[in-house]
Amino acid sequence: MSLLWLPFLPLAGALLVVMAGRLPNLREALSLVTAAVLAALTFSWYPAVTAGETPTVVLFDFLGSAQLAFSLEPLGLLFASVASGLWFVTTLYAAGYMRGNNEAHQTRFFTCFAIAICGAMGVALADNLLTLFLFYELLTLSTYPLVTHKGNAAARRGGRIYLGILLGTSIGLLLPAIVLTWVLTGTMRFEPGGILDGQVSQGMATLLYLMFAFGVGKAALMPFHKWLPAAMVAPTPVSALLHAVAVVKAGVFSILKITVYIFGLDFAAQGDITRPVMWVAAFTLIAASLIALTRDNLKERLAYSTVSQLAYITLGAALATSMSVMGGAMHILMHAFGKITLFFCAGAIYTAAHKTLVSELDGLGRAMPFTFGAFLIASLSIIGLPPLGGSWSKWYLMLGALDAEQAIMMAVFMISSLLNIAYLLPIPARAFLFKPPAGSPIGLREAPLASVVPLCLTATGCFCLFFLPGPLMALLSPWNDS
Amino acid sequence: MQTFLGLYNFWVVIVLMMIGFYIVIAHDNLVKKIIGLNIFQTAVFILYISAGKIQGGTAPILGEPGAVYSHPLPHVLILTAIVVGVATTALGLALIVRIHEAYGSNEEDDLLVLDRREDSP
Amino acid sequence: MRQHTLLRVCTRMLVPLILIFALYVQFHGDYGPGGGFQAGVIFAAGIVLYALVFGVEAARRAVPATWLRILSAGGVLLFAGTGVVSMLAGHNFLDYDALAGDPVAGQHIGIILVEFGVGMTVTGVILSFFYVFAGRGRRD
Amino acid sequence: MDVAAYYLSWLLLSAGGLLAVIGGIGTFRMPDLYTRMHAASVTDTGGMLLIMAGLLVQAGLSLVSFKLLLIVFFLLFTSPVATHALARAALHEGHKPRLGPGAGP
Amino acid sequence: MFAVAMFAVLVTMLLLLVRALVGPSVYDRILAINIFGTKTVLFIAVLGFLSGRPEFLDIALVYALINFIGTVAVLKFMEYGDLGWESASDREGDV
Amino acid sequence: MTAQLPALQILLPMLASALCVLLRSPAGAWLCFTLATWASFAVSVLLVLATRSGAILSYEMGGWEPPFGIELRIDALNAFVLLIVSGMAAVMAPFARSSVLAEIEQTRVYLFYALVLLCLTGLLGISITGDAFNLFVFLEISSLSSYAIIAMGPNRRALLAAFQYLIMGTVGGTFILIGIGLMYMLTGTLNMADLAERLPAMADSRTEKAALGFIVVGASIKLALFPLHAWLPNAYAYAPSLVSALLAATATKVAAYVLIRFIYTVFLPERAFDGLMLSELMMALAAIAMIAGSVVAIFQHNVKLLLAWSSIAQIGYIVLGAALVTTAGLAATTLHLLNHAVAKGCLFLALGVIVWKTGGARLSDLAGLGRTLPWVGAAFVIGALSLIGVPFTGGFITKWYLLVAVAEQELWLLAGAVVLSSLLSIIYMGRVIETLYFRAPSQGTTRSEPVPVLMLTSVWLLALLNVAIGSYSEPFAAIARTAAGQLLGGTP
Amino acid sequence: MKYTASLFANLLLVWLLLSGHYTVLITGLGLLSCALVCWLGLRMGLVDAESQPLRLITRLPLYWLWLTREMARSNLRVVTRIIGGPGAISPSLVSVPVSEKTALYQAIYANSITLTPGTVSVRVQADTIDVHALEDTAAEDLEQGEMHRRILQMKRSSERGAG
Ligand code: NA
Ligand code: NA
Repeated sequence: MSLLWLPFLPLAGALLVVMAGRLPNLREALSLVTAAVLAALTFSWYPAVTAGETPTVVLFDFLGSAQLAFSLEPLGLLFASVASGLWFVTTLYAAGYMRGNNEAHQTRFFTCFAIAICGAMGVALADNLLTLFLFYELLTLSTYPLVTHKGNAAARRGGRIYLGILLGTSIGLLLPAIVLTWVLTGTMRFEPGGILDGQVSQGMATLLYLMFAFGVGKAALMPFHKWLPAAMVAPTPVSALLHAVAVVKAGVFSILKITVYIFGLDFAAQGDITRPVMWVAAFTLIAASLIALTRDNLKERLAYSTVSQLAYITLGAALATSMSVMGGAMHILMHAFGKITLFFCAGAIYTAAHKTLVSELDGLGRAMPFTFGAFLIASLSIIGLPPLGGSWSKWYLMLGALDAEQAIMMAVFMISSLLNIAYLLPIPARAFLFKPPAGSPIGLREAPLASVVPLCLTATGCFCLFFLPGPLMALLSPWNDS
Repeated sequence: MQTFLGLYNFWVVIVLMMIGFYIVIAHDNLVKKIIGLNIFQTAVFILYISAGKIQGGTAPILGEPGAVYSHPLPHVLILTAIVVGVATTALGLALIVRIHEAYGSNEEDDLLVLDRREDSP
Repeated sequence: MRQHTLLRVCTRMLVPLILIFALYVQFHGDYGPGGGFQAGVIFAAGIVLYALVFGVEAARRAVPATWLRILSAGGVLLFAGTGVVSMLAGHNFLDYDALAGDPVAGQHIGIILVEFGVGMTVTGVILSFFYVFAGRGRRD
Repeated sequence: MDVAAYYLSWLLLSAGGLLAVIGGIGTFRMPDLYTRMHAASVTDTGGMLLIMAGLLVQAGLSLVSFKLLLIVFFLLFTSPVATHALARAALHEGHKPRLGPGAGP
Repeated sequence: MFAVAMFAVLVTMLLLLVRALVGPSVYDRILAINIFGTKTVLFIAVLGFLSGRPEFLDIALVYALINFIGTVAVLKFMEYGDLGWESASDREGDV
Repeated sequence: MTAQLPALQILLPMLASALCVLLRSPAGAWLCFTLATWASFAVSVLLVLATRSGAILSYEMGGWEPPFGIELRIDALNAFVLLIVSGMAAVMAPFARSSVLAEIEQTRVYLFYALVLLCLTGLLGISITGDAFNLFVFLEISSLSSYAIIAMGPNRRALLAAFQYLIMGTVGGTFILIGIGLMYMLTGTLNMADLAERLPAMADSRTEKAALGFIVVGASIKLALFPLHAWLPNAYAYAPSLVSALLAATATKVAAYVLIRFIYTVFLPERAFDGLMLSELMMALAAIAMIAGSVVAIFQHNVKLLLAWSSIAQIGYIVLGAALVTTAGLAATTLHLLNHAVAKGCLFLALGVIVWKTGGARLSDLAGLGRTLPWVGAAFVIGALSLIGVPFTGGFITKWYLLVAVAEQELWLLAGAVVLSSLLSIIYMGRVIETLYFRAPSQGTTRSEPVPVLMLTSVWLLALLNVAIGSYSEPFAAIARTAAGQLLGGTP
Repeated sequence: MKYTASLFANLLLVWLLLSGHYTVLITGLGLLSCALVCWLGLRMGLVDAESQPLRLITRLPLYWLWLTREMARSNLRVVTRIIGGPGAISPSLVSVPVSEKTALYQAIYANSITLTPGTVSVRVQADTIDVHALEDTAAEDLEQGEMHRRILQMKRSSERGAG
């Protein structure tokens, strides 16, 4: 099978969804089948990539000598797997959620969702900066209708911030950074070892790195993080897409990829090239966690948690050691599973109990044991406690900090983990340990099966990831020094 | 004599252009603007005439049978430019007539006030 | 100005002379400066004089506005059509050599046709403009 | 003959030029519109005719002289009409002439 | 020879131009411009002879024509405010 | 017949214009317009194919001396501009059918089409001629007819807008005429290739500079380069929809072509940019135009005005590339001629449909139309994305080339201006799109009939063209590079 | 028909005198042009006794001769007044009676008055012409009716020729 199937299968899926728009069952079935096939196709590349191959396809010359081209390397395969695998789960969940809440414009929803996956796959497989940028923007635009799905004033405002920040940073910083790279080096390809080494001065490299890091607005480095909480107005499956499946992951993945294949770890580690971004990431990490503590709205708290977790990955990239990069890459996967579970839970809570505030959840755990159980597992994974997947990535990140001799960053990771505990654990704790407030409706039950099954699946995933690091290590072996 | 003429023409051109341009800019009355425009264009015709003078070249009217149609170049240029100018003036006046019908005024200030009044309610 | 005896008498005598002069200029374009454009202006001027003295309505009766439309468009067609004919004959646009076996005669016919086209158009356009202008004050 | 024609046309042209200039001056010497018309008409009749006659003598009997005659004919035909129309319009609009002997400024 | 006549005509034209600028009434200006026009006709004719190009006579004739029509048009416009007006039988009994 | 293509390019619309007047029926005139524009598009395609590899076609009109004896001279740049002009007209022809009937008085429809065709004749003539004076004549033909068709706009403001345009346009045209006259005084020729050969030999470089100055100012007025832009917004905003779209897509492009042609082909860049700070001045004005135009656009309530102001900003991009005096810059400018034409054309046409439907182009008239007219709304969004410069639209392609060209010269401030202008365009286009989709429809009277398929065809052709160019721009980019090479290589 | 033929002949004469190129093509075009103008003239109602005064034309030269003499005299008179200054003039407005009511002859009379410097016809009415004169003497000359008499004479003789 050609590599081209990966980015363009979702597009075909989108087309099928549009055509089946009148028949909801068929529409969702098509969505699911496409997602399943895509995931299977993606996994099928695992052996080749693990064996060290880099399959490449050139579509055509896009801008003069710059090409629209795809290639599959380990980081890309990891991200592609996350996106395609979770697309399936999210589609399953969305089918239940959208019907359960009688949402309008369901066809549009599934169509845009599929296009967004196309964007994510394109980002994952991009062979050069230009291709990455093209699909990055496609991802932005296709998710805008999802963010503004409800169409009311709040959705409009959220959409405005979403589009404003993401387009603004990408056109204002990312594109100029790409142009600059092209002008300075004459290439835009992602090459092992990077392309900038020896071509640019350290000062220019520092500037470029800053431009890339902030230009990738999807990575939500402060102060360009506002779009993420603003996008909370969207339906829960969309939040899952944004926070776990595609959008933010595309952002941090881009930073990782740029660090590894444009700057090259050796070059990036020289001098102070990544230092400013490191500090910004560290600040974001702590600040977002602190803000999350103060938020009572469940989804908002989760959003700030995401900002903070993304900063882990960015920080991993900025540390520019093999360990930290591996940790960052793993965290893409681990956080994806954790966060998607949390959002599914939030959605399930909303569907079943119509609760959105943390303070309203007292005692709900008894009525919804599966949901809150999953919530607890996912929280622990994100905090980084064994025996859950999240512990691996945090471990490697800390090793990376140690490798880079950045003791302060080490401390930052630790403090942040404590803060994670402080804003995440109280939620399941209140649900299970506190008494329900007087006068609360009796007979509350779990959300419909279509909602509960996916969240159980992903929570199980968090668990399994801890015990199955082998394949992951094999995939990331280029950075596996230990 | 020729350089003198040339110089003279040059200054006349400059002065006429200034006057014309001033009228176009300074006057609110649309008709006066058109008049200013005409003066402005006349300056150019004079420039072209002096161009012809400097070149001194007026081609013969009746050439060899093979090249029957040969013009003294600058004259044709001036004529064409004048035609363009007349056409512009005619169109401008036609517009003024229609503006007067639609607004009841030829003063640009009045027209802008009327437009703004239309916007405000 | 119908009651303007002098103008009326003078105009009645002048107009045919002006028109024939216009046609003279039209068809002698290749022997002197002038040709279609001047001829068109003069021809139109003759009719404008008539309209000034006897009224635009009278002029419209004698030379209806429809004619002007046909005149101006037909002129362009004649002008461009002559060029197209020379193109069809394999020569460049407006290369009159194509119009007759003998190049000189070809040029001659070509110039006459093209100048006539120009004259028609100029007359038509000027008169159309005059009709529009002159008719306006009274209509509304 | 040629010499005679030369001097004749010289004389005619000079006289015509003189009349034209005097007429032009007259438009400044005369006190009001109507009297200025009289002065102007000197340039339009005498001046014009003499200059054209001078040119006619130069041209001899040819196409050119016919065209000159055509111009003369045309001017003689139209200029009184234009002057009359002007005077008529002025009077009609209430432009009063100054009358009486020595009606100076 | 022609130069003298041309010079005289030019001087006359200049005088008329000044009169046209001075006015004082509109009719003075129209008068001056009309006569200026006929002098232009003379000027073109003489110029044609001077430069040995009698084809200028055609231009002179055209100019005379335009001058006349222009004067008539201006007067008509002054009198009636537009050019299309036809019958003044109710306004003035000329005949 | 291929040898006759250059002449046909101008003749077709000219003959069709005359035919329109003769036919007089609205349907006949439209048919005439459509066939003529399609045919002339076909001609320009053939011309592009003939010149894209760097060949230069020359066509001498038989037996005539200048200014009627014109040399038509076509290189890659000419052919490309011809393609843009005739292509835009051809694409818009289906749209014209209903739009014109709705906006123009029945009895004047034939006249309208005739004038539009005349305007096209002028624009094509400007682009194809190799004679400087002839260029002026065509310029005035197109200008005069565009004043007239703008004045035919439905609102009485069209009259004043057309008048103001007439005043400015005539001043601009006259400046160009002065410049041409000065060059003629110096060299005694009007043929642009000849001029290019003879001007360098002229000792009197002051007159040459004056000529250059007059032509640059004149062309900048016609181009509406800041600060000579005042005529443009109203002229585009109050014209009939078809005219707004057509002029926005073609007229400014042709004016830019005039500027480039004179600077690069006639005066030759190394002389033109020597001493007058012309390059720096143009860059500065372009940068101001990009930002000021966008900022003003943000505050407009009439969407046509908004688009017109955005045009002023986009003109900044075009001039910026031309001012860089590099192959990359010129190629970017050449490409932007196309991409802006396609994007603006799409936007104005989509807006034209909305005007047809609701009778107005104010923001409030657009409220909620994204839902009721989904196809129109989607096309508008595509056009807007292209204007912003989002990937897979033509706008991205030019933004890329322009940024690369600016970065190559290390003009970081200008790069900043380009980026800032893009960001501002997100704001003003975002406003419109939000209104289209998220505002409750106003209670105004709208037409009940469905939008005619022909109108939608035009709109979507342009929308798809935006995406097509954005996805695969290489053929056009290749032409643009050839054109830039010819301009800089000094091949006149 | 008579007048149309006359107009055609006149036009052709003018054409031939102007043309100077007597080829078949040009002369043929001339004939066509004359026909075209005649046709237009008919449409405009320009072809009748007034615009084609067939008999009068033969009598005109004699009158012009006299008129030329009058013009010369009056030119000199006005020139002396211009040189003499405004003090020497005495403008007056007089009504000159006209016994002839045909427009053509009224026009000839009024134009003749205007052509002689020193007098300008300012209004033509049914049976009078108002004249502005530079001097009393000019007005008196006019009132004596020499010019009027000659025009009448010309008319009568042309009518006799017709009858
Ligand atoms: Na960022
Ligand atoms: Na323009």
